Amino acid sequence: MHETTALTIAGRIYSSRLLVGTGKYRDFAETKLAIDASGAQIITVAIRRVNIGQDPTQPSLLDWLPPSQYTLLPNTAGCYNAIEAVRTLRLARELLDGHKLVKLEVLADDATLFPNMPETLIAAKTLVDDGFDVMVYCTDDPIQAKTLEDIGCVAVMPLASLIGSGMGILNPWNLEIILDRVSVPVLVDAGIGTASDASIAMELGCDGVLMNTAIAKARDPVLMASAMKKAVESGREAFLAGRMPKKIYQASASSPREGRIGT
Amino acid sequence: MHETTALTIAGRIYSSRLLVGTGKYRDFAETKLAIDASGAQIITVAIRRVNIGQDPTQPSLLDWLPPSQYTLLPNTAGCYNAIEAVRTLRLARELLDGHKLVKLEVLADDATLFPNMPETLIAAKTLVDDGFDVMVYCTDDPIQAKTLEDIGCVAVMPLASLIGSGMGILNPWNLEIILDRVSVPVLVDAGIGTASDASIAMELGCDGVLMNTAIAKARDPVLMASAMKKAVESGREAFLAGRMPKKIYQASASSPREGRIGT
Amino acid sequence: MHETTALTIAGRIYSSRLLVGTGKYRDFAETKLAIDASGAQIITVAIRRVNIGQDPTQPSLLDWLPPSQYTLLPNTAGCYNAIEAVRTLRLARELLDGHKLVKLEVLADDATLFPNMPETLIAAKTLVDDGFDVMVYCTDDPIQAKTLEDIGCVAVMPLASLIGSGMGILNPWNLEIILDRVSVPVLVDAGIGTASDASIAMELGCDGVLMNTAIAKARDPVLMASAMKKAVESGREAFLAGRMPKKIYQASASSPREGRIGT
Amino acid sequence: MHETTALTIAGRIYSSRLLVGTGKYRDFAETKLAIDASGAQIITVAIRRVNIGQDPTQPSLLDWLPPSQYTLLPNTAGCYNAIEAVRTLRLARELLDGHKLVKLEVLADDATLFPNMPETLIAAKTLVDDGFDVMVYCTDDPIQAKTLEDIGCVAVMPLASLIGSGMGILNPWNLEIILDRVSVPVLVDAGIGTASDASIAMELGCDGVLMNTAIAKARDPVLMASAMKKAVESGREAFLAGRMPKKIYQASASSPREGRIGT
Amino acid sequence: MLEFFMLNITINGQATTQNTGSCVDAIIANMQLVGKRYAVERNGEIIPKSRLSETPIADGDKFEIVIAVGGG
Amino acid sequence: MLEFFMLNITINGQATTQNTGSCVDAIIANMQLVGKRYAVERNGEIIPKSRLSETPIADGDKFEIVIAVGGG
Amino acid sequence: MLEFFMLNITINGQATTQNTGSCVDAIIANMQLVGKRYAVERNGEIIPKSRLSETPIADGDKFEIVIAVGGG
Amino acid sequence: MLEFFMLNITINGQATTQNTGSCVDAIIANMQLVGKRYAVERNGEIIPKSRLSETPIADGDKFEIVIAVGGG
Repeated sequence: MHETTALTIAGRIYSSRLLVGTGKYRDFAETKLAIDASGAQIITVAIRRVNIGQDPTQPSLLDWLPPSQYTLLPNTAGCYNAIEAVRTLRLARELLDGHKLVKLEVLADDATLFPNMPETLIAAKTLVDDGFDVMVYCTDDPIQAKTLEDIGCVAVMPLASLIGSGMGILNPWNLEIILDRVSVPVLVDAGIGTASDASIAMELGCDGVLMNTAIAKARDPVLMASAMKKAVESGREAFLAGRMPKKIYQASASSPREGRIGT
Repeated sequence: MHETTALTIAGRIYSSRLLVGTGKYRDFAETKLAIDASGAQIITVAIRRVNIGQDPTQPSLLDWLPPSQYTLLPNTAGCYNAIEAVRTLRLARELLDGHKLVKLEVLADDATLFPNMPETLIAAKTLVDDGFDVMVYCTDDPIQAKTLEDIGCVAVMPLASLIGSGMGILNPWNLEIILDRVSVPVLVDAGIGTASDASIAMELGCDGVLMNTAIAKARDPVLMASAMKKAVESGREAFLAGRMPKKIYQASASSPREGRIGT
Repeated sequence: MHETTALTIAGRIYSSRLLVGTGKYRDFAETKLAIDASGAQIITVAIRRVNIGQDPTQPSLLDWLPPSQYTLLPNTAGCYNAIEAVRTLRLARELLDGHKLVKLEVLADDATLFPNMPETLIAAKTLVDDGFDVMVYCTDDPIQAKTLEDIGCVAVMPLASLIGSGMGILNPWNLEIILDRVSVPVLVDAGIGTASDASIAMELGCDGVLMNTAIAKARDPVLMASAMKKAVESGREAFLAGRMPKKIYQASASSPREGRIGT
Repeated sequence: MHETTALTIAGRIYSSRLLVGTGKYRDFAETKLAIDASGAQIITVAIRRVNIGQDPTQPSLLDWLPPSQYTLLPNTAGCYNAIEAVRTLRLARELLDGHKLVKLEVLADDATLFPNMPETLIAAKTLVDDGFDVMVYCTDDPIQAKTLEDIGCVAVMPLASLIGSGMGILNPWNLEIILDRVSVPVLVDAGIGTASDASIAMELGCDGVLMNTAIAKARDPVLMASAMKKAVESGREAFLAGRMPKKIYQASASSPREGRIGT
Repeated sequence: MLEFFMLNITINGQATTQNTGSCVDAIIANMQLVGKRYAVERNGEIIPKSRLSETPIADGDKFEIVIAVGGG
Repeated sequence: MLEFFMLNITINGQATTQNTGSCVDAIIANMQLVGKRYAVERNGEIIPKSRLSETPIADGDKFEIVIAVGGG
Repeated sequence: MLEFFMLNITINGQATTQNTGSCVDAIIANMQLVGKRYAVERNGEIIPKSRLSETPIADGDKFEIVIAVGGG
Repeated sequence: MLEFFMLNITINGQATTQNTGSCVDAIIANMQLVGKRYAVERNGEIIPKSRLSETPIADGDKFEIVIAVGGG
């Protein structure tokens, strides 16, 4: 599955393997520019209460990023238990006229934003039974990642490192076990800090990468978005091209050893 | 210097920051395809004795890669002392009608292909005095890299790891000191194994990357060449875009903490 | 808690912070020699069916390692669900005359021996309610480690890497969060490969280390046991002594800069 | 050579493989306590001008650490060329009544304290010809390390990382090549930050470790000195014991798979 | 006595009032969300947009009215 | 007709027989475990050592008899 | 007596002969390198291509004749 | 005219004077280094301790007088 070139999620094919968030930007204009530079087709959005008294004449996020042009992926960021998460995504489905593809994340606490796995398993089961196509943020525990696939999630999205930390991939070995065990797409979600982090995720064989802060909080978000687009493509191509084997202390000349001039 | 976007070597501007070797390919056709996929403008060639009795009607490397289309960079691969290296590059200059841009590498032994720094310093001085534009393969010793700049080399090219090892960048900290000390272009030469290795080199602020085995010995050299092209561009853009700071165990939510639905 | 010098588990104080297993040795004599060289006071044992027909006159493990001299820690290695694990430890308690201190490990599969966290949580609850002092093998998920403490486990024991892999500590950052969150002793269990792995675990602030294969499968198990004893002590002392800060590219001379001879 | 258990330098046998500096301590009393806790037999000292007007009745370093009890190793810290270094060590020899064992370090600049290798090679030759037993601080360049052995140095001492940086071993691969190439003792000098750094150096097969800042600038220098003593012994024993092989994603149970209770 | 004819409700956690007899679409109109993308939950149950105009507001109703915002 | 007076039981997964009327301690004696460290489970329930001699074996009983072995 | 009129030389490490009186360009012709990219060193000194036809071969000359090949 | 009878010398980079006719051991005595570990270099040449008392100081001499101090 992870060998195929096109990314297929819930039966729909995407040419871009980079998914991006829409938070933390200076304004909607920058958000739009960065997202377009990233080439992302799937973009995450959060669901929040209307602020009573906010100016309704102001354009909204979806005016800038219409569902007609992007696959919106409503998430449950900020939900700390299964019930909140399920309520939030049911509201998202109503808001997006029956849209089924969602990102489930049940967080454990504010300090780490680490996944709460027991609640995540409960919410995933409820949402799948309710007809959602669930992409799920989870730890890099290969066993529970497999359980989420068995529950019927359409993609598992282990964290590379803490949300917003930019620490990169802290445990590639667990990701490799997940890739070995899970058949649905595996996307690295959270923790990417710079372009090479995304390349490394793809070189491991991941099917895609989801990020927000690494782009939004770069000094130049639009340029970083372009860097991330190339990084994901580059890492994918390197994975498919099959890297040379590492040779530990066995150098081999790149030029022929014969025919050197005599002395 | 390392901040500018265009790569300038010996007064000439190059749009590609990826330099590639022409060794270890299946045949000249694959060499040509891979080099074109890499977008490289500067390609290294070795200088070797004509094999007496070889079929002179066969096309040669330069028939496939004419100096009119590529900047050829003759190297001294296989030379183990300053005298051999200087002789080899003088022959190269005659062969290429007075071409001045060369890659100096003086190797210490077959097993490591590690640079022989004392001989490298001697050869660099001789070649610079003789009017060559010298790009020099060296260790990641920041002090001797600076000495090579002071001698008049037009670029210093520290190894990331042993030639042909594909081990990637073993000591990024030394590279950072070199980048801090040296004003001429700093290119990582040798040791790149996969795309992310090249991205990381560029993210450190290197001005370019030179590789051969990582492309030629990939399962699919042409696809890997494309991956490397994107990796170098991606790493450069990420360097210029300015990555987000790493936050150790201080996660920050990508979605607003306010306005979550009540319970 | 992690700052105190003595290791206290379930109210009992241990001078050694190294716990060792008794599996994989050539014979009981080697087991005994290695354990004594390690200085371990707590040693794990497995519970297995008597082989009908085995020679009952042969000495058994407990003849070599009597409960009078060691704190035996029966484990549930080989159990793949909560029910098996609980049954096994109840048999262990009967076998050891009411001994309460046990090691719970519920494995997910043979290939990874990774913890099955949902089953582990169930078994932990059952055993704590049944009066056991439960030391629990778990993933490095800080949230579920905290849950295990809340359930009433007397120690949490996250894996450094897969059992028997010798890969060392793959994700020290998660361990640091666990150490920050959990008040009961945190011991690294599984994955230690050599002495420095154990030192690093202790330098992170872990309260102890549990290992088996790293000693039993070293070329010289008894010498490695001595190395591990010193490694754990060394790492603990370094943690308590407070290491110097890392200085990135700011060398400072170890000798006074004044008074050097003139030239 | 690196396999033998006793450390022999210039024909003299030392039971301790930890060498320590005497700089950066609060006072001579702390220096003495830390050095004795480290078990070091060889201790480095610097050579400096007498401060005219300093109180000659005050005890000096050598009153606290008499040559009768320690092997003093005069160094050339602060020397930036071969001439200064040679002069300094000749003065040291006179000061220590003909003492031949010295530590040569020729530094490149204040900011990095990186070795100046060309000057180091010159000074080493001069000192060996002059009858000194030269232990030499150098880069991790395996070729020049071998050259220093060929010149006649009695030990080569590559830096792990910058002096006083505490960054640990940045490039273990180069150290492994040095250990493979060089027959005289190889000691890691400079860059050790905590106990596990020293263990790792010894596990690589190094013959010893020299440090100063890691002990002197720990919060509790005397306790850290004890940690370092155990770390060096632990790492050496682990090296000699022969670590288990790393198994990537092939866990093997530490408990027998047979005889588990039935269900 | 005006409040006698008013319904006390909560919208997004804030107490407010509505005229008796009005339906949920009145709230949407007040908030000027007509034609925008939003979703409405009443007392924990979602009310489809198609039903807003036929769903009378009851005293004590708790509404959550949400939109999509930027998020990771 | 001997088997007529025998009880068919299972010990550690293996079928065997015991004389009618014997108690569990007889199994321990047969296995020469007297004086050693072991534990006995019958049909999923642990029988304390102190009760083995007063616990009659019933036809079809399933026993698990375990000892401690080397383990990590 | 033919060899009496021949010059013994070395090309790329291999001993060979040339007619007396011939110039270095003859070697290039024999090797069919005319029109190709090559360089010639005689006894350690490079001979510019422009001079090959005016440079007579001497007995015992050592030639290095090189081309560009694939290399890293 | 006193300085007429004095020698101008440099010790560890500092200018000072000594009486004519005195030997190097006088400097050691002045510095109260007698019995301590030190070494003396004059004009770049080491003077063995055994020779200090027989080595007269000359006008313009440059001395380096060193001891061992803490160092890494």
